[in-house]
Amino acid sequence: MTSFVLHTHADPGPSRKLARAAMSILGETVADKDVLYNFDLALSEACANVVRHAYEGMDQGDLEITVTIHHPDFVTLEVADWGPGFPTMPQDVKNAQPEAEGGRGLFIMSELADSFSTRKQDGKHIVSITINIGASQWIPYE
Amino acid sequence: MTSFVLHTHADPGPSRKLARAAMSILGETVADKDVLYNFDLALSEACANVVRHAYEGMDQGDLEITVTIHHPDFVTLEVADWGPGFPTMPQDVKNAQPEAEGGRGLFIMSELADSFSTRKQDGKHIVSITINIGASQWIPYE
Amino acid sequence: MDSLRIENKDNALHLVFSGEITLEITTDLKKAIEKAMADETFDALVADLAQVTFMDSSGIGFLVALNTKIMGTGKKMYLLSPSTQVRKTFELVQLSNFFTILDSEEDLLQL
Amino acid sequence: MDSLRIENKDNALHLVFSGEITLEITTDLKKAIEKAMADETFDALVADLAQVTFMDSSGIGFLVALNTKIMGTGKKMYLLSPSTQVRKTFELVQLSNFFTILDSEEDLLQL
Ligand SMILES: Nc1ncnc2c1ncn2[C@@H]1O[C@H](COP(=O)(O)OP(=O)(O)O)[C@@H](O)[C@H]1O
Ligand SMILES: Nc1ncnc2c1ncn2[C@@H]1O[C@H](COP(=O)(O)OP(=O)(O)O)[C@@H](O)[C@H]1O
Repeated sequence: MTSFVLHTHADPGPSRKLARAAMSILGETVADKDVLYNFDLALSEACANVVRHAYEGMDQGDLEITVTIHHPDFVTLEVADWGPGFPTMPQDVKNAQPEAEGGRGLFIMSELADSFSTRKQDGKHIVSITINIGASQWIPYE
Repeated sequence: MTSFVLHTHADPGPSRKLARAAMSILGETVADKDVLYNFDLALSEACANVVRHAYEGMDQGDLEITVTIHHPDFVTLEVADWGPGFPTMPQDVKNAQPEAEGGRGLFIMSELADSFSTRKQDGKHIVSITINIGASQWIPYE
Repeated sequence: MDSLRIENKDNALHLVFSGEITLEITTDLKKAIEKAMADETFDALVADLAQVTFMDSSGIGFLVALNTKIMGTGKKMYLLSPSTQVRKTFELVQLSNFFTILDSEEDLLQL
Repeated sequence: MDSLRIENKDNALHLVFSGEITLEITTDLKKAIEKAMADETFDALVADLAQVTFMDSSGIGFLVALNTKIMGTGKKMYLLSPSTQVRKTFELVQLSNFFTILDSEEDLLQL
């Protein structure tokens, strides 16, 4: 098991750079392009949520991405913030109405994940996304 | 000023992935290819030192890279470990003899840096490398 | 804007997107499109999504809002040849049948 | 190994490197080269560095050690057309004149 922890201020530019840095790590770990796209999308949704929602009505705080590689089984992505947390915990995850402008982020993450959860730990709010990786989808392990 | 903190276990594979993730952040910050090469080289040296030297004779510990962007002036790279530290602090930095196999890492870092220092802080040993970035060498700032 | 080219062809306002449609860019996209909608005369809006490499829920929200706005003016909105990445995001949120998707520009002429 | 191709041409053992020469790879490179040096007959060793995209001090140390070893056997070692990245690292550590650098394979034939 190998973990990578990436941390910055939750502004839009830095957050996107941090997400791309996490994707650089995943890109050297997972070979399958579709699986990588799924990670990219899940990470984009989770980071956008921290940027837009975690610190609403207060000073913008930090964003932390943890990538944990459980070779040869799965990868867990955790995205944490230090805000007051979700309006309701555990969050009820459902798809939005077609005409709705928002409300699809958590649903997308949960659809992409083999296991999806939110939790509070050490003063952080954490969204946790686990995606199983098939034997042939890994980059050969050093 | 924007900071990015990247953290993993100081094994060779994960350390190299972490360094590449830091380069992904720098690659979206600095446009000049030569300056990016200098960062890559300095980072490679600093991380290799942590992997090889920081935890000699003990269990391998962690490696932390901090990239701090002081737009529009300079970027500081800090590479930290939680080992017992350099044999002598502050480290005397000089080039090796031509026939020597090793002993060039710190010298390369100091040559590439506009400002180079080592320090102990919060239980970490930190190598700090500052490189000035000219006005035309940045990627236009969002 | 690098990621949007706007053309008026035969009374159809073409929005040719490229790259990523995410949170960072949607505000700028909206502004550019609102300006074009005010300046141009057109019957239909065509969002060309062939060159979009990445789209998240902010992109979806942006397209849904645009669609609502166009419908409100009695005009039509079409999505032209969305990339596999875009199709994937639509499928995830079950919106593949919500928009009218055209596979090629020829389909547009036959409408 | 992807990053090393070994060829024996006219009694010169060519080591054609590509990609990065860093800590991760030098142990494997050493092994492969030692095997080739034991198996082959040659007068000179040519390290072709044209396709090396990155080299750090571990790479330098590796080339210095190889050079020492070759000199010890009374043979010659040449570096062939190092890439700008490799030249840069040599310059930083003031080793540009320590090795014999050839700009092209023709230079080798004229030795
Ligand atoms: N990191 C977070 N901190 C606090 N609240 C959040 C966070 N992420 C999501 N939320 C809440 O959950 C709701 C649903 O999120 P989501 O499904 O991503 O849709 P959207 O972001 O478009 O509203 C948000 O509107 C917000 O109230
Ligand atoms: N992170 C570190 N922790 C402890 N000692 C270090 C660290 N980095 C370097 N050193 C010490 O400084 C010496 C010089 O390092 P360097 O110039 O990089 O050359 P080399 O690594 O080839 O010996 C090392 O041999 C080691 O003793």
